Order: sequence, then structure tokens, then C-alpha cells
Amino acid sequence: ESCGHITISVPIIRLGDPVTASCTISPTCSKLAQEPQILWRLQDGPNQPGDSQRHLGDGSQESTITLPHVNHTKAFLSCLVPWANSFQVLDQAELQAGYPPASPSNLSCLMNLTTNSLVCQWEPGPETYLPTNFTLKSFRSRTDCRYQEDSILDCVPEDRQSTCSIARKHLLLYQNMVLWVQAENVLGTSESPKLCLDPMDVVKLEPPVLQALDISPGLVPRQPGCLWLSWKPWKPGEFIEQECELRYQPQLRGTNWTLVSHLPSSEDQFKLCGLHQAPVYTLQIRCIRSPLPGLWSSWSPGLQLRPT
Amino acid sequence: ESCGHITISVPIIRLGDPVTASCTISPTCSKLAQEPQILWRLQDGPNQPGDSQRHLGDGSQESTITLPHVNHTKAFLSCLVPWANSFQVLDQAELQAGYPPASPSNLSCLMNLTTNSLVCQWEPGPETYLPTNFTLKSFRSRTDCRYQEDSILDCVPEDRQSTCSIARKHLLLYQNMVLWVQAENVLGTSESPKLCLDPMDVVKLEPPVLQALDISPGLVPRQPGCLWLSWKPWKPGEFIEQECELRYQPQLRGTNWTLVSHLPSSEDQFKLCGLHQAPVYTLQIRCIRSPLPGLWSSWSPGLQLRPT
Amino acid sequence: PPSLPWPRSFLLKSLEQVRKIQTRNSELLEQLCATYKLCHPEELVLLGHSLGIPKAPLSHCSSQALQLTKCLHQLHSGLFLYGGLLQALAGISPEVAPTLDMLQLDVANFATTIWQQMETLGVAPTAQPTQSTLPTFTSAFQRRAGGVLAASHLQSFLETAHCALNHWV
Repeated sequence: ESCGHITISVPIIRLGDPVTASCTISPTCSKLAQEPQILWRLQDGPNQPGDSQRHLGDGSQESTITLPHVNHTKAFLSCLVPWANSFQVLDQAELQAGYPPASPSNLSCLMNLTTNSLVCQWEPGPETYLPTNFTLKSFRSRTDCRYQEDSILDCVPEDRQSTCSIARKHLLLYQNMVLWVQAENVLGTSESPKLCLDPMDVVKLEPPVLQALDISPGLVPRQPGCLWLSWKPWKPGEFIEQECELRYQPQLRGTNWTLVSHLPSSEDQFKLCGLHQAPVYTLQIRCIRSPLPGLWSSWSPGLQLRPT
Repeated sequence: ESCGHITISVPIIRLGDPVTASCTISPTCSKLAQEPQILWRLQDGPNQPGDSQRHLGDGSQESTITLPHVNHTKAFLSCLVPWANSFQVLDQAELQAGYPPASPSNLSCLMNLTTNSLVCQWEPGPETYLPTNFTLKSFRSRTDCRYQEDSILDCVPEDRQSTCSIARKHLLLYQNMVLWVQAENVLGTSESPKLCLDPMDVVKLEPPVLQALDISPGLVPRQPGCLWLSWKPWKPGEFIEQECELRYQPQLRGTNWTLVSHLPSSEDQFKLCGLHQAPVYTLQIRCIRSPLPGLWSSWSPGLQLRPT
Repeated sequence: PPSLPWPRSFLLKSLEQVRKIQTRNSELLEQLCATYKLCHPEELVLLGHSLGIPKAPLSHCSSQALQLTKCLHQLHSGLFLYGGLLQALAGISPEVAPTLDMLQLDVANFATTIWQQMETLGVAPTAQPTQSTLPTFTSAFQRRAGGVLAASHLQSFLETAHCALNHWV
């Protein structure tokens, strides 16, 4: 039977809150002086007496201490007694402090057509200093997200990541689903606002590959200030009807982009005229699912060309 | 019940060997002409008749073909019959060809003190073209490796890797163990020669970190053509008694290394003299477990210094 | 053009799903050809009869004789049938399995889109259809040949569906 035993009101508390602990020395603790003065030590701080020490009916001694503001996220509280010309640690308790999780924010998702998974990410919120589990929860809702149908397997992110991928087999494409993030630790639980989306409406499209067409002069009369281009849609997104826009800019300081909108997603021969002959032009293209809802792809890498 | 069925003498054979197959057309195959000519097709090659076709007692037809030298490592052999103005594939068999595994060679092992595992590697031998499993086998042998004591868990390498790591918990350090590699596929099994070693005799040591000492002139009279150095052993190998050697070379074309042997593995102040003052010297150090058996560490990265 | 029988977003989504399945399905056919040299479905007709590989009708979806509700029912039943057929091909081979899994999911999701549209129009059958008996494959070859036949039947089914839906966009 050990000599001393610490009990703590709440082992894990909110940072800055008070905590009360008591240390009881059992009478059977033969080696000790009759009524030893029980001392406390937080981490490797000074030994300090408790707020009060009293005699319990069964002959044991109990000291109680209240730490007004715990500001260590993790600390050890030891109970000691003087012994010979030193001290003896009789018991030690672990104190943890932190915050309940704030609501995760900025939840956004993209459908990745290469891995065929819905990848969501979020802001976890301020540090809680406590082990906190984040879970991406979702359920299917075929109508406008008001009614929950079968829920989907919880998506648990890799350690400390604020992103999670829902595999294709858990997705019902072309139907709405509701997603949110739940954060949980010892001190509480919180949830992000809910997202309602059809995975196919948040497809991450890649831009087409823009290519210069070398039109042999014989075939087509050489018009000055023109360029011939072609592009093909990004293969994995080929089945998606898209609309594209082209922008071009002479490589001169201070010039702006000129935009050509409502272009098809595939073009074998596109003639672009009205360009100055001298400078090299930078051209880029991007596409968006249309007429169905979608997200713009990024701009394609710049293509440098000199007009005829 | 399907109309045709192929049987093959041996579905997996040695590359270049012959193989015989027969295709039997059951009489119940109503849609076929009475005695259709049975044809064969290897991969997407031409349709060719068998070597012989005969009538079986139960009314079925059987064609037999022998491919003298199979030189596809993987091929499909189809059995067809003419039908309408085309052909019908009635059955298809998969042919595989390759080689039995040669004996793995150049088995060598190093004890990694950071991961605390014995890492072995080997040459797998020529391509077999067949799924071939390599296993690193080992057993403990406290004497001189002649008697097998308790065998150690087989070490199965990651896919297609010719290396395997035996975890610390399976190792009895400072005792001999026997290791070898077994290769196995459908056509045969082979083993590498056996290695007998104590993991601690094959520790992969890292060299010490060589540092220049800036000896303030006041303390020690500045002798021309001298350098002051210090080095400390590599932390994870600190417990190992080592002997080191230093080499240095002026950065001039065509000069050789000068070697200083039998140095301790830790040196706070080492004076190296007899150097020409002009050029910058490159210095390197390496160590070996000594007097116990061991392997030389690699040379430390070159330290460029100009003598006093 | 004639007034739309179905909401435009349903038509556009369905067309996109048809194209998605067609792309995936031709990938499956290409893989079966490249891996097993089974490149000509017409050479497997006899085997198809003996295995009992069905073809799903789309007679009510032709532009000449379009009957909306019956067309939706045929679309859904056909997708349900081919979904079951693709399921029966499970374990066909490691090379083809990923494409087959994705194809099955795309077909099932398209069937849900059709079913939900029938519900919205109030013409959905009272209960989901039950799978008719599917062929059993007794050899790896039969499973691969069954895959080629099922995929080629699905391809022509999708072709007809695409024409019908495209007619209204």
C-alpha cells in the first residue's frame, strides 16, 4: 500500500481555470513522522505547503491545494513529505489544460477526377493544446439538402491534417450531399457550418493544352498579325461539356490581357487576328463546366508565340 | 454448357519449350455445323488449323496443336470455329513462360544503428518473367554458424525490392546468425550462399564531424604550417570503441592524400603540422570499430582549411 | 424545338452521365482487348447465347416513338440490368478491376438520377426492380468474354440513350 495518494477535481481543465487537488497520507505509512507536513510541487517549482491540512478519522492526513490559474498545458503535480534532510515524493498527478475546439471554418471541397475522390479541407481553428479529433461527416440528401438520407462513412483525416478524401464508392454523383466537420476533445465538441453540394458541381478541371498550329503558307494565305491555335480538353474531364476563355497579352511592360470568351473546349484550328506583329504574345486558356454548374480551371501555362 | 473447352499440357512452361493443347467441341453445341474445322489463334495472330483433328467416341470433335517453342512470356491461345461468315471463339487459355529463379548473389548486410535494424541486400539474378517470391531467411547460431538454433521470422521484401530489414526485436546482438535469400516461382526454387555474421560486426558507422579549432594566438604560439582540429564520434555509435584515420591533401592538381592512422574516435585538440602554408588543404576522417571487428565508415565530408 | 419533356438540368446531367459511362466503358473494352486479345465482340456471339448475356431494350426512347414514362422505365431497367451484369464480372482480373468498379458506380449513380426523375414526375414504380437471374461464369475466359459482351451491349444501349436525350437538348 503506497504512502500517499493524490486526487484531483478534474485532471483536464480549461487553460487559466483553477484546479483543486488533495493528497492523503495513510497512517500505515510507517516510515514517516507521526504528522508530517504535506508539501506540493508543480513541475520543478518550489515545494509549497497546501492551503489546508487536516486529520481524517482513520488516522490519515489530508492536504488540499487550489492552483488558481493553471497556465501549463501539461504539468506534473507532486505530493511530498520531508524525510531525513530531504523530501520524499509520495505521489504525482498529471495536469492537462487547453481549450475546447472552436468551430472549424472555411470548409471547401473539390472533386478530383484523377483519384475519383471528393477532397475537402478546412481551417481547424486556434490551437487547443489537447488531443483533438477532427471528422468529416456527410450524408446523402437527394433533394435540396433539407432531408438526411443514408449517411456516409465518417472520413477521418491523416494525423494532424485538415483535409480528408471521400472515396468514389461512398459518393452518389449527380445528387446532393451534406458535409461538415466535427471537432472533439475532452473539453467539448464543435461543428463547422454545413455544405450542400453535388460532387460533380465542384469538379477540379484542368485547363486544355494550348498548341500553336503551323499552317503551311500554301494552304492558307499568310495574314499579318494572326496566330493559329488548337486545343483539346483535359482527358479525364472530356465527358464534361465545357466553355473556355482565352486571354493574350504582348510581352511588353504595362499591357493588359485581352479576353476571348465563350470558346468551345476543343478546337482544331482557331485563328486569332488583330495582333501587332512585333512582340511575342503570351496566351493562356481556361475552361469551366457549362451550362451545368462548375468551377473555373486554372489558366493553362503561358504559350509564347510571335504572330505572322 | 459452353461449346468448346481447351486443355493444356502445362499452363506455365520454360521459355522456348514446346506446349501441346487440345480443344474439344461438345456434340451438344447445337448452333455449329456438324463437323466444324477447329482453328487456333495465338494472341492476335492468324487463325491456323491444329496438327490433327479427330472424332471422339461421344460425338465430340478434338483438335490438337503443339507450339514448338513458346517465346511469349504471357499469351492467350484461342480455339475457334467458322460461323456464318466469321469465326466464333469457343474457349481461351492463358499460356505463361519464363525461367526458374537463378541463385540470388552478393548478399550483404549492414546493421543500421539509427533504425536499429539489420538491412540486407542482394542481386536477384536474371529476369524470370514469372511472379517470383524472394525471402530473406535466417536463424540464430551462437557458435560458428554450423548449428541451427531458433530460426528467425522470414523477412519478406517490399514488392520487387532486393532488400529487407530485420527488426531489432528479432536480432540477438553479439551472437552469430546465418542469413540467406530464397527465390521461388512456379518453375523452381533457388537459394543464395549463406552468410554467417554477428550484426554488431557489420555496423554501418558514420564518420565523426571534423572541425577546425580556432586556437587564439595568445594561448599557443603560432607555428607555421600547422592546423588545429577536433572531432567527436557519431552519436549513435558513441558506445562503440573505434579507431580512426585522417587524410589530407593540398588543393593542387596531382597531389596525393597523406594518411594519419590509429587516431582515437574523439579528439578535443589535434595539432597537424608539416603542411605547406600556401594552399588550402582538404581534410577527411573515417573510423572503424576496433579492436572488435567492424566496417570502415565512409570518409567525412571534406573540410577546407588554410594552415597558419 | 419541341417543348422539353423533362427539366433541362436533368437532360444535361443525364447526357453528361451517358458520356462519362461511355468513356469508362470503352476504356474497359480497350483493356479487355489489350490484355486478353478479346477485341471482336462479334466473335463471341455463340458464347453469349450459351452464357445468356441479355440485351436491354430502349424501344420507347427512339425519337420517332418516344413515350416519356416508358422510356424512363426502360432506361432505369437497362441500367439496373447492366449494373448487375457488371457485378457478376467481379474478380475478372486485377488489371481490369479498377475500371470495372468505377463503371459499376457510374452506372448505379445514373440509375439513381433516372429513378429520382421518375419520382419527381410521380411515375416511379412502387418498388425498386429485382435483378433477374444473371449468367454464371465457370471459367476465367467466360468471365472475360462475358465482360466484352456486356460492355459492347452497354455501349450500344448508351448510344441509343444519348440520341434520345440529345434530341431534346
